[in-house]
Amino acid sequence: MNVSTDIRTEGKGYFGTLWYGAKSLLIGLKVTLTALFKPIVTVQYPREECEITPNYRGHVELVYNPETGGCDCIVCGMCARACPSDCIVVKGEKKEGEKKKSLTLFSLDFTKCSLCGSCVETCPKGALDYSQDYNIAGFTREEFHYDLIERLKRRHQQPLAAAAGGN
Amino acid sequence: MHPATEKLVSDLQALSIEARSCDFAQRGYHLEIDLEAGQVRTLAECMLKNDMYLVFVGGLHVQPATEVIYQFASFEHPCRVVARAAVDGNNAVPTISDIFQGANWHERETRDFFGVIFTGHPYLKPLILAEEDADLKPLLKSDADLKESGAVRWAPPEEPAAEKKSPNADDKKTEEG
Amino acid sequence: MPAPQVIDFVYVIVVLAGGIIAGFAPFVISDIFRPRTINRKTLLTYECGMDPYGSAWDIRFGAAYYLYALIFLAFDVDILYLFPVAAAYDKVSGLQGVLELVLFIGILTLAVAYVWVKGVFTWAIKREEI
Amino acid sequence: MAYGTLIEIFFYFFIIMILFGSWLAVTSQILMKAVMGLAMAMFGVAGLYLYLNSPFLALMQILIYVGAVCIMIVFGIMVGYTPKELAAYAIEPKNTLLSLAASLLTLGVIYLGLSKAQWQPSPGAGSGDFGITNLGLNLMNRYGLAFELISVVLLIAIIGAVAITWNGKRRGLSK
Amino acid sequence: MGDQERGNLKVHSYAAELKARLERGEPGDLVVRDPGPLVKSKIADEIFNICRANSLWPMTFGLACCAIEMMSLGMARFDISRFGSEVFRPSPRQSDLMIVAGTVNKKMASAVMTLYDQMPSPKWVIAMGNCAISGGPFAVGENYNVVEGVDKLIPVDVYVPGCPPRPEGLLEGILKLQEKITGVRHPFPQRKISDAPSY
Amino acid sequence: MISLNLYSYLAVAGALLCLGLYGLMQHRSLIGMLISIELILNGAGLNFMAFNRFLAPDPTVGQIFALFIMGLAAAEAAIAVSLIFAVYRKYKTSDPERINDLRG
Amino acid sequence: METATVTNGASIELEPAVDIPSSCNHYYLNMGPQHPSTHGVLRVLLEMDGEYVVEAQPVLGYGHRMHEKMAEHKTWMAFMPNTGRMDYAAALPYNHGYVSLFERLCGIEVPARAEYIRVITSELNRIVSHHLWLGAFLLDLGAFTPILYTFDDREQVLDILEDVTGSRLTYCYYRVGGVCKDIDDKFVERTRAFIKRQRERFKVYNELVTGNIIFLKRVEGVGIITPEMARRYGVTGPVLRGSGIAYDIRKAEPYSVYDKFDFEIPVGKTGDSLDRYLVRLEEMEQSLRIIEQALDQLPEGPYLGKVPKKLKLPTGDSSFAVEAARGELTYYLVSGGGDIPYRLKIRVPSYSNLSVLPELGKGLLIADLVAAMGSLDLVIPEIDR
Amino acid sequence: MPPELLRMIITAVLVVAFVFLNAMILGYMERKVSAHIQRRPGLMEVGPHGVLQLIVDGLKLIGKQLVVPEGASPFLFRLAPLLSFVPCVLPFVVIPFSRKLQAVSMDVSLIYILAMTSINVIAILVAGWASNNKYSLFGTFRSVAQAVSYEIPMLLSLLSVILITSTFSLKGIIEAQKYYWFILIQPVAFIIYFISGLAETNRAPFDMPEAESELTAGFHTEYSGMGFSFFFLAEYANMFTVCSIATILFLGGWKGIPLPLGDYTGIVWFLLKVYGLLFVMIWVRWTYPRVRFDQLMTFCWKYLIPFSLANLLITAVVVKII
Ligand code: SF4
Ligand code: SF4
Ligand code: SF4
Repeated sequence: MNVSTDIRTEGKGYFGTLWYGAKSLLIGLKVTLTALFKPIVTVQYPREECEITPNYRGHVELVYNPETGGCDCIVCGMCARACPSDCIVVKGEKKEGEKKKSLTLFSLDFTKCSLCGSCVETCPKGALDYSQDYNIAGFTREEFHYDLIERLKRRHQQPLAAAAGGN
Repeated sequence: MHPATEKLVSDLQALSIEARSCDFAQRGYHLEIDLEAGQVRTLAECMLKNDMYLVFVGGLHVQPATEVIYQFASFEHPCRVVARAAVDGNNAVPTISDIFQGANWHERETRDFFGVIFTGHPYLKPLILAEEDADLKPLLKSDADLKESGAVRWAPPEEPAAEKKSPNADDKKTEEG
Repeated sequence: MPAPQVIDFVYVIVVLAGGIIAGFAPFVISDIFRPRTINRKTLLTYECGMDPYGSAWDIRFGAAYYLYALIFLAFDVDILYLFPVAAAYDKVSGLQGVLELVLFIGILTLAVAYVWVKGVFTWAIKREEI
Repeated sequence: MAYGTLIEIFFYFFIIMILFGSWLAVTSQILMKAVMGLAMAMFGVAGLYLYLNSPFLALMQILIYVGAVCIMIVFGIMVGYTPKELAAYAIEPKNTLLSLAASLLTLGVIYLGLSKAQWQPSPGAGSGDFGITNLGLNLMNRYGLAFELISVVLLIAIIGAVAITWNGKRRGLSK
Repeated sequence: MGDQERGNLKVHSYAAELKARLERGEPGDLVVRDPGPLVKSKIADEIFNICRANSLWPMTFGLACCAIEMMSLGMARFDISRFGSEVFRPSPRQSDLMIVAGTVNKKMASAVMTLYDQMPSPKWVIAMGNCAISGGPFAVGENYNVVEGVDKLIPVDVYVPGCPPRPEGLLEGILKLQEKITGVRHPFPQRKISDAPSY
Repeated sequence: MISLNLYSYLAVAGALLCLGLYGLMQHRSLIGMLISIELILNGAGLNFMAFNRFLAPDPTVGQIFALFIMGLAAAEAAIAVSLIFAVYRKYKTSDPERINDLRG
Repeated sequence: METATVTNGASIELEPAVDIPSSCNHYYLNMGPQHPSTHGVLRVLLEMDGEYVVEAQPVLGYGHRMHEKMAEHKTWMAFMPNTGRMDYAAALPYNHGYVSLFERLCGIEVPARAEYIRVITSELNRIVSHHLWLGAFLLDLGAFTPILYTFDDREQVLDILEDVTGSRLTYCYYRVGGVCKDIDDKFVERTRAFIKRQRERFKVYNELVTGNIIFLKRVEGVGIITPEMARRYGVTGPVLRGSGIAYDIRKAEPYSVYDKFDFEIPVGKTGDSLDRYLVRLEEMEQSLRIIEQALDQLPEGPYLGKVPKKLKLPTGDSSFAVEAARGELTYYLVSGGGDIPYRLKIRVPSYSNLSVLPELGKGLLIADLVAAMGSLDLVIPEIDR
Repeated sequence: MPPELLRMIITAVLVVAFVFLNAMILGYMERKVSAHIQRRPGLMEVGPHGVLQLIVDGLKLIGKQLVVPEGASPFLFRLAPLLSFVPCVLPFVVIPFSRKLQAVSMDVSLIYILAMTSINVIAILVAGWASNNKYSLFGTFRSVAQAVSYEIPMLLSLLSVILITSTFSLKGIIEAQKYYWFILIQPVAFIIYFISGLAETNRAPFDMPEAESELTAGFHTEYSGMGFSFFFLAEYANMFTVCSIATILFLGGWKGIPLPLGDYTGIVWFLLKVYGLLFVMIWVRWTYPRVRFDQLMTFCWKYLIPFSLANLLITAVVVKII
């Protein structure tokens, strides 16, 4: 399919070009003038929140499990191994009388993350998910070295405290 | 095989370059060529004559000698050619940048990454790397990682399934072109 | 006693003085309050983040620009002569005025025509030999 | 009268402008500054034209000299010189003295001439119509030929300048 | 002039300086000379700071993927111009804000430093995206070329993480910077969101 | 009222002429010479205008002369600069002395 | 004011960095790495003669991010994010080629639905990329408004894509054996709505840009790439098609399910910037057609096939070419067994498209050089890798 | 102090204030109009609907460091912004905002305005040369070649009006449009004048010297802080001057539907017309791509000048016949 159409100006002649040019310029002006009176398309961010799709990939976050009141992580370390940029450090210890290891440290260095999703996909327990934080900014880079357990706790202060009390 | 490809193979034959045809579904190219460093320019000229274009020039660090990989393809008919040329004793191959101008940058880049010298290249200065890093050669493998050139080739057709259980192993036939 | 138009221009000069003051005042205020940090390359001529090659004063631009200025110079002066004529145009006798003006503009047009034919206005998209 | 003094002050101002400007123009090593000096002197002269009852000429002076001739000269500088070359044009003292002497001599001669001459204002001088309309009428009627001639002169200037400068082949003309 | 002849054009760079800075891990002595303003006045400073915060002109300076999101911020959907910052100046001389949007590698580093130096003070830097903050996905063991964080080269005021951050993130960064300059955060009362914009 | 005195104008015109002469000898670049010539021409224009104002019965003559001087100055500048340009292109220098060397 | 060390205004003492003989009219000019029209970090060293470019020598590497090196140290999944970051304007075709390469090498079957999803999203991404190019190209030509219009349209697609992939730009959506998330009816619906809207927008583009005399005069006959030149440089994509060679990997070596669709390859005649512009506009229309057909034919089924947990690569090499937004993208992988590639060579389209520049730019006016460069649609970090 | 002197000083203050005010209004207008053309709100957050933005910008520029690069010519470098700004103030003295609102009425007002605006070219030359920056120098060359070329069709189109009115006094020209505006009998001259005006003020699509995509910021690449803002003030002042000449010559100046106190309130119509034209300038800028430099010159010499010469000739003949 050939795209070269008759729009080329070559060979239109002195007055032909003038006529064609003047016409095209006026048409252009018409386009912008109509746009001038159309409504704006801006989402004025700090004043209006835009809807972020639930599938948005923010930094990873531990998933809250309302049943246990904590997270499902079994400290298998799969996520940390799958991460291409080594952003995840997971540590756990085996407490007395428990079958599974319990999570003591889950730190995420978000400044290296590429949001690839490996960690979320490899987690056997589905303990990780993306957060919806789309508007973060800070004064130091350390602000983005997240302690995910802490964040989880803060998000669900009450239940976790209760769960801790029950133990 | 497309008639134009056949002509190319016979043209190459005439220049005593042997092209083996490969299974496209698995390898993604139709012809495979192994070269001496000295034959590179002959090949390139023949390719230009047969209306092929240069896809890329790249390096491959293997033992015993670094290989330079050329890929050619055609605009008109499905034909993709991969040619490998091991560098000579001086770590050099002749340039083809005067035949395919597009090779100019590819060769400079290969020099950057592997330190291969393209003799006759008009301006073999660092392209991608900074001038200070001219001797970095980042893509050279460490000794531990370095492999024999045979270890990165498709295994010969006689013993396909024996070595590795590749699902498509039975398709993998290489014919002598 | 100065002529009346001089008084008009005294206005102009007073406004000029006002303009100069208005021009200097922000600079002075700015001089007092602005920071004056010098980093290593702050004073380097900007050239897209690289160190410039040579001084811009060593460049000689091509004839093209210069030719435009040149044609303009003569042309401009020519047109300026028309100013008094235009101001008196309603007072000169009909045929003579038209004739003189047509002649004058005709000569002007000749200049444009000459330069046009010479090809000064035609820039090649691509210069073949450099 | 207050204006009278003000206007006198401006007169001095213009003269200083002329002198300083032309001094800058002739002594400055940096041609760009010399042109600035020239422009300044032109402004001063334009100011004096005002005092000579001709605002039109004053404005023409600015339009032609500042708006056209100075620009032309700047182009000439940019086209013809580099600072390195200008460095070679350092003024030699001998030369300076010589030119100084010559110009002082001229000044002396002029002074002598001025002091000798006795000019009598002709009756009605300075009282006629200095306006632009009168000028235009004269330009059309009495000096009609000169008016046409100057356009021919300028035409020749354009043609000559283009012929000297323009080298069509160098630009690879497409037509 | 052929390629060979160009060979003797020395490409000037901050090579040694860069190496030193990278080894130090922080910008260090950037300032050669800083006499300070003639008159130091707190009130004037405060007034100027309010003005500066509300008129941050960024430099057109995109490095990689994040630059596209930076562009998006200037476009109709997000519209940075509401804060008076849409004046992307092509020359560092006229800009107040350098948004390092993307990966800085060693070759680029000297240009980044030069451009920063050439901005007249007061000047600010936003490191946008993980690459600019810490090298991001490229801060890996075999890294031979990427500078792990632009704060090793020039002082950074605000960090906006993400790969790439959404434009809102960068907007938030600019608001944070305003907060840093003026010391207070301007409240933005939430408006009821209008229905999805009609096209 | 020195602004109403013919001699003050003549003196300025004379000064312009002298400075122009001085510059003409002083400057060793063609452009510099051109600048000086412009100064001299201006002095002449000023002279014409002054005489026109104070001596001539017809107020337009001097103005027209001054106008023509401007026109001639412009034409002269145009030609001079194009000569400089041509000289430069031919000899790659605009120094009048060096041009002599080259010719000789 | 801060005074410079040279105080009297003359730079007589200033020694230029390069000694250009004063008899030479030429001078050197850096265009980039920070320059509005080099789209990021390209630096072009120009040797100029007045307004004319004598020689334009691109200096690469200001965006070099070691992708090839990283590929040799990572498993396929760990390298996946990098593919999306090479060509950030159209990341999905890059993902596409990359996963297909492994599928080809290891002989992995991909469910039909996954292939369709890939085609739909890839084509959407191609449109996004062309939007971006169109805006940036016109910005280079000095028109500011079109880029806002195209970005407005772009945001529509980004919304659709973000909904399914989770990110706006650097997608990491495909997986070996399929895609990582299924599309739903909402996606189909929104995409259809977008197609309708986009078709209307073409009219606006044509009125505002294509017909505009200034635009036409700026691009007509500028930066002509002849077919012969295209072959010597290995130019690809819309740039190649603008020169009149109807070569499109989607037709020439149909991968995925592209052979099931009816679409055409637009080609130009003269190979100037205008042709490249028109080719890209038409390509957007063709992409819309592909998406329409794919949505109609979209089969049911799984979106991710059966894949071994750890991909074991056979020894040998394999090559996979896809048509990325800017042209032919070839991955060439050499494997020595194991799960980490021995060497991955990525042949990116802009690389060869840019390599024409020294020849293209010879003797051009600087404004034309900018126009020609804009019409090549360069993404510099892709070139530098 | 004599009352005349007081009047002079008041004039000076008013004129200078108006120049600053005009720059603010135009800057705001430009940013708002462009925003809405692009379907975004534009300035919003600094003051209600961002009205304070331009003040804030101005103050910020005052508080910004001024860098005089090494290798530049310090004196000329600092002179240029002033040289550009100061003459821009002067034309306002003679602009008749309404019948009675005119500071000075000369019979050569039009020439006076032309002379004052022609000084701007020198300022650009000095700025570009003094910066010792290649991009600046480049921008300067283009800008000057463009400004001088477009001055010719501008003068020619003005002359065709002068041939009709036979006066250079702006008041006289307005009074001459008693029954109809001159745009009706001189449409070609008006279009040519407007196009040349766009080019003279370096507005897009003729914004060669500031062609961002080619020359970064053109002749003011090296200017920071106040230096830069003076160029902008000058640009906006020049735009106003050009549009007010167009209004006076072609659109009947202060004339409009009579208002009470017509001798003074004519300013409403005058400003409406001027800002209407300025709106068109802004509108045009945000619609078109930039023309290439040589096309710009070619357009001037091959289209505008022949057309305006023809227009002038026809006018000359027709005026005599009628
Ligand atoms: S998303 Fe990817 S890069 Fe980020 S933490 Fe998870 S695995 Fe690591
Ligand atoms: S993969 Fe899942 S379960 Fe295992 S450590 Fe990570 S989060 Fe915990
Ligand atoms: S942070 Fe991510 S998106 Fe931004 S430049 Fe780096 S890789 Fe690209």
